[in-house]
Formats: sequence, C-alpha cells, structure tokens
Amino acid sequence: MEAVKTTAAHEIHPMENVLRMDRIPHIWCPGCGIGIAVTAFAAALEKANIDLNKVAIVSGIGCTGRVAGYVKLDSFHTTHGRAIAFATGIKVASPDMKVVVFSGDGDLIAIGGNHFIHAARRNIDMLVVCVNNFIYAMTGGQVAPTTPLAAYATTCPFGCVEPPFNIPYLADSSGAVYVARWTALHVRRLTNSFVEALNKKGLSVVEVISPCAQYYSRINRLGDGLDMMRFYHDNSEIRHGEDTKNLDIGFQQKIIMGKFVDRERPSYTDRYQDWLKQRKVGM
Amino acid sequence: MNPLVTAFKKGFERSGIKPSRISMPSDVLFEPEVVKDLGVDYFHVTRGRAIAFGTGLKLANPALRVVAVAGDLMTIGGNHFVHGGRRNMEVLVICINNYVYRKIAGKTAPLVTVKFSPYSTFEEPFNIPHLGNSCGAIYTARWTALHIEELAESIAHGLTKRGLAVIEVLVPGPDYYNGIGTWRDELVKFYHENSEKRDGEMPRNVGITGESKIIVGEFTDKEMPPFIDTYNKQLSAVLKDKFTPYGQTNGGQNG
Amino acid sequence: MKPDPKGVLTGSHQLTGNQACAEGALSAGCRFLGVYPVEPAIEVSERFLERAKAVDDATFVQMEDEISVLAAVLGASWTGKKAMTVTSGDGLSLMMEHLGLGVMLETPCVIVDVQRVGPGLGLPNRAAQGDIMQARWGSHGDYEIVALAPSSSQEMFDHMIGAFNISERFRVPVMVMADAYLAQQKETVVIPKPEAIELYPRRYYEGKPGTYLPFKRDGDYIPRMVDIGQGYKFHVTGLTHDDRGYPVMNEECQEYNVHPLVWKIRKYVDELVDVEENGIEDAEYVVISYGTTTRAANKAVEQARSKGVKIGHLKLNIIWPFPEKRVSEIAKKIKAFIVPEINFGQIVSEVERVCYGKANVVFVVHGDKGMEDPNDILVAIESVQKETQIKDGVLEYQGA
Amino acid sequence: MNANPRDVLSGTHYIDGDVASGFGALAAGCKFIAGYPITPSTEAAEAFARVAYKGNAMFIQMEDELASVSAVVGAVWSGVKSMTITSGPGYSLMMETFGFAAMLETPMVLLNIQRGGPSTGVPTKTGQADIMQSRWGSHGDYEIIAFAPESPQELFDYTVKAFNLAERYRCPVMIMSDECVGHMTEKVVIPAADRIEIEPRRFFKGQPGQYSPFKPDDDLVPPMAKAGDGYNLYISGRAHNDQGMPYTNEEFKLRCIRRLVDKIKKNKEKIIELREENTKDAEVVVVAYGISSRVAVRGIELAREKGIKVGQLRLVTIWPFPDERIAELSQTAKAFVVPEINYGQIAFEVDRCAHGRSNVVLVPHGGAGVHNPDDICDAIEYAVKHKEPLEGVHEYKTRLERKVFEEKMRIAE
Repeated sequence: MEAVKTTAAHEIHPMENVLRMDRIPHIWCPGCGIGIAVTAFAAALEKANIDLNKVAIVSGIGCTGRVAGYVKLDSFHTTHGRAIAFATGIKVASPDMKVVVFSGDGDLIAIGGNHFIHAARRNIDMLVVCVNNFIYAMTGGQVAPTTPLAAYATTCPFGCVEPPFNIPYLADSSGAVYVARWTALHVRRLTNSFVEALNKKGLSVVEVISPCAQYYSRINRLGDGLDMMRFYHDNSEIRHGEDTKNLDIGFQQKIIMGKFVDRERPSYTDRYQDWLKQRKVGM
Repeated sequence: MNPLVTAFKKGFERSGIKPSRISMPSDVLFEPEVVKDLGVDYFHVTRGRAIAFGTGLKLANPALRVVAVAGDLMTIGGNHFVHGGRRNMEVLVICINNYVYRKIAGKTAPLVTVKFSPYSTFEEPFNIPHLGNSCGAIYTARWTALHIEELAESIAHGLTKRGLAVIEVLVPGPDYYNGIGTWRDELVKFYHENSEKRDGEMPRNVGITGESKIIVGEFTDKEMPPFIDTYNKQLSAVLKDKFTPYGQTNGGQNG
Repeated sequence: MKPDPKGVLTGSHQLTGNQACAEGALSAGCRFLGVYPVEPAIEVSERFLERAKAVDDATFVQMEDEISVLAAVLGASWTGKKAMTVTSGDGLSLMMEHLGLGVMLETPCVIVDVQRVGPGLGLPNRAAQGDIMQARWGSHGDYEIVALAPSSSQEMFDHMIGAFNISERFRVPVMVMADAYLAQQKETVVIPKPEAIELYPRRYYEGKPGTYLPFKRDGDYIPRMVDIGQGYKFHVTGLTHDDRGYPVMNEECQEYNVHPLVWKIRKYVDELVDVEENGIEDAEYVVISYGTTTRAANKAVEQARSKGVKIGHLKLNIIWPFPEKRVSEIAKKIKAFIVPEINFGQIVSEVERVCYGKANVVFVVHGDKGMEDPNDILVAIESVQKETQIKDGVLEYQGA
Repeated sequence: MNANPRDVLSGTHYIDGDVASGFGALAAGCKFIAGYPITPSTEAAEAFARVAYKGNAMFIQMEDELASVSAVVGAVWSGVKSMTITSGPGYSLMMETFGFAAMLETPMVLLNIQRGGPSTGVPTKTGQADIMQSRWGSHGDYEIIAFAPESPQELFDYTVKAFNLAERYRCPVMIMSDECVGHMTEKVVIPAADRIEIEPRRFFKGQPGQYSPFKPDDDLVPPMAKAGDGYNLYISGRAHNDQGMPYTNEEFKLRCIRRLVDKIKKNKEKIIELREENTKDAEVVVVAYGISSRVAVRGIELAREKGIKVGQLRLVTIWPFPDERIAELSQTAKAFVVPEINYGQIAFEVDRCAHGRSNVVLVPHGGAGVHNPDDICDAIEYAVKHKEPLEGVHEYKTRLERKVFEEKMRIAE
C-alpha cells in the first residue's frame, strides 16, 4: 500500500479504499464485464454508507470467483459452488456482519444451485451478486446452465441442448426478497440496485448480464466486448415488476431488465431467535 | 399394506406400462416384498441422488421409464431436482414430503419427532410445485397419503408424460426412513381432513403457510420437448446425416 | 484460559456418547453447530439445541447437505466462534472437499464422525471403524490431520475439549472418530467445574489493521488469526497462496504453502502423541486398540494375563498422527502385536509398517456380530504364540 | 471380443493425454460419460463430446460432480459401459457415491487428472497427491484398482484396459493420471479395432427368477443384469446379502463387504502390472509411477554415470499394491528411492513392505512442477552411502525446498 500512498494525488485510484490496489492489474480479459460489476459494487458500498469493516465478501471458483481477491474487505475465496454455504455460516454465526456473495452463474446456479435455492428459502440476510456470462470462462468455455439453447460451447460442440435457467424466476420461486437484473452496460442502474439490495433485510439477488469476449462471444462469433455492449444497448428493455416467469433469455434475444421482486419476509436469524424463545417441540 | 404402495401399484397398472420397463431409483428404503409386489427394478441409492441416478438410467437406455422416489429430494437432492427440471429429463419424481408442520389451518399438528425432517422446524418450507414449475417441470401435483385414488391417477398420468413430472406426497413422520411400513394414522387423517382439492391452482399460491388448509390437486400439466428430443433435434440440425438420432439404436442396447 | 461457566454442566450425569459429545463441545466453548441429520449422530444436535436455551450465544444451523455444513462451519470459525459439525460415514465422504479447504485456510474446527458400517449406505446403526484411513487421506492433495478416538462417554467429553484445544493450537481441523455403539451407550460422565477445565485460547494477531498477514507463520509454523469485522480486511483463498493470502501459482509458492501444512503436525508428533500403556514393560505380546475396540481388548488382555501370558495393552487416544516412534520401540522388545479393528485392516497396516520386521503383526477381524469379541482376540493371542519366526505381512487367524 | 470399428478412431494422432483418454473410452465401448468441467481434465470430456456421436454414445455435462458420478452408476445399471472425468476437488465430491458404487459392485471407470492440492491448490499444474485418497477416500472398507499412466499413449491403452478390468472384476477402476501427462502432447497410435481386446459385460444367463445380483461365481465376481429386462432387481447401497436384500441389524453379516475386499486381494497377481529395469542386482531400486517415473529415468542415468547400480520399478497399477514384489526386492536391494509429487504416500507403502530390510528415501515435491533429476540422483547417492537402517521414511531435502525455505521466503525460526 505504501507504494500507492507515495504516488501523486491524481494517480490514486478513486476506488482505492475499496479495492486492493496491490493486486491490480486483475486477471480479467479485455472486454469482460466483471470489472464493471465490481466497480458498480464498490461505488454502491460508498453510496450505501455502511461500515466497510462490517462487510464480508465471499466468492466461489471461476472468473467472477476472483472478485473477493480484489475487494478490500474481509474476503473469502472458497470452493466451487459453496460460496453461499460459507457465507451462511458467517451470517448465522455473527448476525451483525453484512455478507455479500459475489460469484458467477456456473458457480452459483450449476454446482451451487442447491445452496442458492436453500439460502433463498431460509432468507439468509445476504446480497447475492450473480455475474452471468452464459458460459464457464475460467475452464475455457464449457456449457453453463445459463447457456441459451443452440449456443455453442466446448462441451456442446454441436450447440447447447439444454434450456437455460431463468435466474430471477428461480430466485423468486425459492423465496428471495429482492430480485433485479441489469447488464454490464447499465452501470448507474446496477449501482442503485446494489445500494437498495445492500440495505434490504433478507436474501437479495442481483443478476448482472456480462459479456465474455474471450469465450462466449468468440465461440459463438459475436464479436468483442464492445459489440456485446452494443447488443445490450439495442436489445435490452427495462420492465420493473415484470412477472419473473417471463424473463427467459434466448440466444441473442431481447434481455428484460429491472427490479422484479421487492418484498418482506422474516430472515433466518429472526426466525431462529424467536423459535428459540418460544419453541415447545422437544428436539 | 401401506397406502402409498397401493397407490404406486395402481398407478403403474393404470399407466399400461410393463412394470419390467419401469426403474425406480430411490433414497427411500422400500421393503423387498413391496418391490417384488410392484415388479419394478428398484435401486436404493445415496441420499438425494435419485434423480441424478435416474438421469443415467434413462439416458443409457431411453426405453426405460424412470420413477425417482425421493425423500431427501429438496435437501441434498435439491440441485438435481432443479436441473432435472431445466433439462426436462424424462423422470417421474415422487417427492415423499415428511415435513412436520407446526401449524396447519390454525391448529397445531400432532407432534412427531423432527429427527429426519428435511427442515429445522423454524424454517419455512419450499413450495415444491412452484419451484418445480419454475425450473421447468411439465407436470406438478400434490396429494396426501390418503388421496390414494388421485395419487394413483397422477402416477399413471405422470408416467406417460415426456419430461420431468413431480408429484409431492405428504406423508406423516420420519418413519419412512426405516422402510415404508409404519405409520402415524392420526397424522395422516389430520392431513387429509385439513387439505382442500384445487386442481389447476397457480403453483405460486399453493405454498403451505400453516395458516390456510393444505392445497392438493394437479396444478400444472404442459408439454415440452424432453432432453433426448432436444438433443437429437440439435445434433441432426448441425451434423445432418452424419448423425444417427440417439436412443433409436441406443448404442446397441435394448432400444 | 477457563471456559464460560454457562456452557459447563458441572456434575455427574448419565449420558450417551452423543450427549457427552454435545456437552464436551459446549464446555470447550463451542458456540456453532452445523449439521445435516444422519444416523446415528442426530442426538448430538438435539442435545445441543436443548442446551442452547441456557447458552444464549450458541447458534445452530441445519444445512441442506453435508457439503454446505462444513462450508458453513469454516465460515463460522472465521467469525471467532468455535465451530463444529457432527456426521457419520456418508456425511464425512461428502465433507471431504471442504476438509481440504479447512486445511488450506488453516481454519480451526472439529468434525465428529460417528462411524457406522460402510461403504455406501452400509448399516446406519452398526458400529464400525472403517473411516480411520479416510480421516487421514480422504481429501485430495497433501496435508496432515489430527484424529482422536474416544472409547467411552467420559472420553467423548474429554476428547471434545482436547479436540478444540488442538485445533486452536495448530490451526487445523480435528477429527473425533466415535462410532455408533459408543454414541448410543449410556454411561456415567463426570463434568468438572469450569475452573478445572483448561482451554487453549485462539492465537489472535494483535497488530494494527493493514499489517496483518493471515498466513505469516510464527516460529512454530502456526500462523495467527483475526476475526472478521475487526477492520483487518484480510483475504484468504483455497488456491495456493503466499503470506498475504493472495494466490501465487508456482512451484516455489506451492512448496512454501503446502509443506508447512505437513510440518506443522509432523514436527509436533511427540507433543501430540497420546497413548495409554498398560503392562508393556515385561510384555511379550501387545494388543493395540483404539475407540470401542478397547473395551473388548481390555477383557481379552485380562483373561490372557490370568492364563499367564505376558501381554500388554497399548491404547491410542490420538490415532493421527500415528505414534510411530513408540510402536517401533515396543516392537523391538516383543514378539507380536495383536490389532483388533472393526474394519478389514487399516491401522494394522500402519503397525506393520513401523514394526520394521522386528515383531509379528496379527490382525483380528471382527466377527459377524459387528462388535469385537474378546474371544476372537484371545484366539489370536493363543495362535500367535505358536509362531516361531517373524513373518512378512499381517497374520490373520480364524476367530472363535 | 474385439472393439467395434465404429468406436475406434484408428490411426496415428498427435494429441494430448486427456484427448487420448477420451478416445480410449470410446474405443473401449463406453457409451455414456457424465462430467463436469474442471481444469485440467476438461479436455478429455470435450474430446469425448466431439466424437461421441460416431459411436452413438452420449456425453452430458451434469450440474456437479455428485450428479455426474451418480448418473454414471445409473447408466452402468442400464447396461452400458460408462465413465466420469474429474480432478482433485471434484474427486473429493465424488467420494460418497464412489463408495456406493463399490458397494453395488458397479463396473465403472473414473479418470482423475491430478493437480496440485489440497483444496483449490494450483488448478493448472501437476500433482500426485490423490493416490492414497483413491484407495481410502470413501468411508468403509473396499478395494479398488488404480492405474498410473506415464504418457498419452498409455492414457489411451490403459483407459481401454481400465474398462476391461472394471467389467472383469465388477468394481470401480481409477485412472490416476496427472496434469503433466494429461496436457502432454505426443504421438498416440490407435490400432485397428480388431487389435483392441474388449471385455464384454458378464450378464446373467439364467431366468429372472433365479437371479441374485451379488451371488459370486468361483472368482468371487457376480454376473450382472440390467434394468428393464424383467429381473425385478432389488439393488441397495445398504449392507446386503447375495439377493441384494438389506440386512437388518439382527442378522448382520460381513460377507458382502468382506468380498468387496477379497475379490481384488485374491486376484492380485492377475491385476498387478509392473515394469522393471535392472532390478536383479540393483543396490538401489527407484519406485515411481506416472510422470515421476519418466523424470526418474534421467535421475537414474545420472546415478549410473556415477557407477551406482540402480534399478527402476515402475508401478503401472498402483492399487492393489505389489506388497510381495517389494518384499522380495528388499531382500536384495539396499534401499528404495521413491520420487513422488507429494509429501509421502506410496513411500510409506514401500516402507511397510520393506519390513526394515532396506531403507526408504522419499524425494518429495509439493506439486505445480516435476522433480529435478539431480535431486533423484542425490537421493540415490545418499541411499547408497547410508548403511545403517533408518527406521522410517527419510525425507530427502530437495533443492526446491532449500531454495524456498533457506534462501527465499525463510520462516523465522
């Protein structure tokens, strides 16, 4: 850190107090959207004015899994798909922490799908940021549970044969209290969503549609990151409060964004506390 | 004989499918006699893996009909459930839900030890039909263990569905864990009396809150291409005549 | 450091192994239990929740599967709470990946394995000792682990405290290898006064935020910890990492990171060794036992002695690390070791290894009863006396 | 029985080990692979996915490793040969269902391309630290067969052989390769189909009525049936009798579990495959497997140049372990040198079988790289010089270790 402090004021990164400058440059490819999501998140942390000492961030494995390593908070880089489970432990054991899970679609929805729906059901008080790039990028472009039908991936050399998940619908139906989706292009709205979600009590899910210039776009001949951004710009539509069941994303189809769910449910910790107080069932 | 098994037997018969064509992976231990009586191939698998196991059975031999009976479905097996639904894998999932309700229709349910309850008692349960529907199941229904006729109908219908069908069965107590057989009659009755039949109800509204009655019935029933069809469609589109559709010859297996 | 009196239920009680386990944990200051219900270990969570009323800061969570259970336990441990989980064979198999993470993040926690017959679903209510090697080798990659084996409810209580102390001392997950028989057996357990219990406090880093290195090792190879939420803003990863906890993917760092994981136990073997010896001095034959088999072994040894056989008994309280030195020493003085286990030969192969051809090694496989039978051990003792020279490999005799 | 020409991509290829293994599976008649992407094993899955349609086989990417291995066991019981592909962390996840497969005596193949561990470790670099896990990783007692190929060609050959042994002994078979071999691109010759020997599944011939799934033939291996043939199978992961009926606690018997162990132990000689070089009169025998055995060759050359009589024993099958052969060698050899990319796993097995007659020197390596042949040579020299018995595996201090701990990142002692 010293190195950074000695540099001239104008050279100091505006996010320096949220990012681990000693880890920059990061590993993400040019044209990737994860960095944008992180910046938006960092900005949201400031806006939401919460005590940064009381925020823990947990990531799984994958490109997005590396986020924890670049954010200057108590940060944990855990095993594949188990970020939410790990975070659950943190939240349950010390309820005064604000816990954020920042990971990718493959990590959270494929191998971690079970923890995703259960955390939502339990309504563990945490923010889950799911960066969805439609593919496993870290391992080199395998099919993900979000890969649109007929899109190509290395383990689907003849096109994806499985319908993708509609993440907001899944989160909604398993009980998340706040569900939103934005693309990496809509930074300002994304930031605001983060702020709202951070101040929400219960499990919030924010899906960030992000370009993967290196694998998804290349394998499917969709151009570079900029082209993807253009595509988002031309083919995304904001529909707040849209019924989550209409939010499927087809291959190069229109992307519907917005805040879809915002409701109240008692969180796990609350339930546990009053259950302890007034339970009769001998367990 | 255990009412559930009766329903299974009736259902299998009515479906008109030879029992020998039916495979039944399950993390619920069925007594040998029961299986003999049903005449199906039965696999007692690791907790929660019935659907994943069934996926293997079905894909390796598409001629099979697979009935996955799941006790730990929504706990350990939750992931396999949602992904099975997404793929629309041709598996009939019978979810034996022994969740112990604290309050039903305002009354307190008879106490049953929560030992094997998939949920600690202070947690809210999943709305299984809703979750199933939201991740792509093409048929969702819920019955209590006393709706034998309806359950049998559902099973018969579910077996003919080409895709993931899920039937939630409310059974009392943890006892299934030690082999289906022992029952808590008063609780079965209790469920039965406090349930209300509402076919075609929106899955979103059939959650078991503890305040209203248990809503049972056939909720959704739609058509979606099953995994193998999508697979064959996609590959023949790309590979043209180089590709022999999978499952027709099924790699020399009993197609 | 003395325990918080709230957790200590001082007095003499009739407790099953499971209940003793919960009591031991609470006395040791454990305040987080993560479980997924699996026979025969469920009673532990019941007891823990029962007591959670009195011990207000005790938290409990039942997760969706064992995988998430251990993940949650590791997370909880970093909040500063002593955390544990309890499971059985198939649960333990699911925990293997996170056991590795626990080792890599050097996170103190305790895993109680109430062993049942395996593999697969095995038999839920039958005692076995089939997970012993799994405890040592079950996760991928190279590491060293500590595993204790209680043989009675009282030991269950004591070992729980020991386990938590060791895990805090060495920053390593510790296994307690109980079994179904022990877990369901009701016995007298004497719980001492709080002031009579000694706890090893977590080794905290005292320095200022910004100066903390999560994996900077002290002279004794053990790094220090901090709790989250204290402003240290540290980073830890399951990837190969340097002192800062940042991933570094090269040979040197792998060596730098992983070798100490092995050392920090291997270099302290002598400190960790915990065996109970009985009549070893003049013995020609020695029975080595651990866990519940000790009960059968004790009987057999007595009977053999009464018949005038010069026989001693070596009981392992800590299985891993294995007390190599001690066993080798004894091997030089005696004719044969007799090793009864409720499995098909796990610790016995360790004994065979460290004998270095100085003594015969006899394995007593348990009969169909599923529990060790003293008579089987006696038969082994008698038969091995007929052996004239030392044979390669492990000897087996037909049981009674 | 010979391989089906449709499945064999005969010819000379220039491919990496992962791909070779994928092709090997197809050639062996594997009709179903369920996998989940994990570096460095993914290429094998990708290769199979590309060619599966030629053999009318199916590749499916499941939601996680647990699902993959469960699906594979299911596929086997519907009568097809089946395999799954993974690496360290995925391997750990598979442990429960893997024990279940052993209990069901399921003939399946599991390819583990090892990487540096523990936990996430170094995904893109090599390791050999899952060796003991492959033997002991699941709870309860069972025996397995494990291969350690040292080249892409061997990855092809032994993938085929793994399927054959799996069918022969009706048990899960492991291919414990490592990232180096998996990502090493070499010439691989795939012979014509009629040159590839395939072990067909031993199906039960009799009437459905008389079939008991776990009633062994004389070789302790029971014949199989498949789902959907009217056998009314009752297959349980619980401890079961020959008919597959789960035991109640009362009439608890161990025969079923005992046989899982015996059917491998008793057929050891038939299974074990070793390669030996000048072990006859060797003072020192280098015991190695996988990539380490290739690195060792150079170390041995260096030692020979110094006039030391060194032999090499290469473990092609790691499990079951060749106890007897090591014991024999310990009669003549002064010492064993065991280079492996871990901190001592097979070395302890060798130490056990040497029965104190010869010393054992371990040349450790943390992973993320391979040994320096000079280290192996030095270890050999040390082993020759050191006359008196060591009692315990001697861990040789490698150049890397010295570099890391004495020069670079020294720990405050």
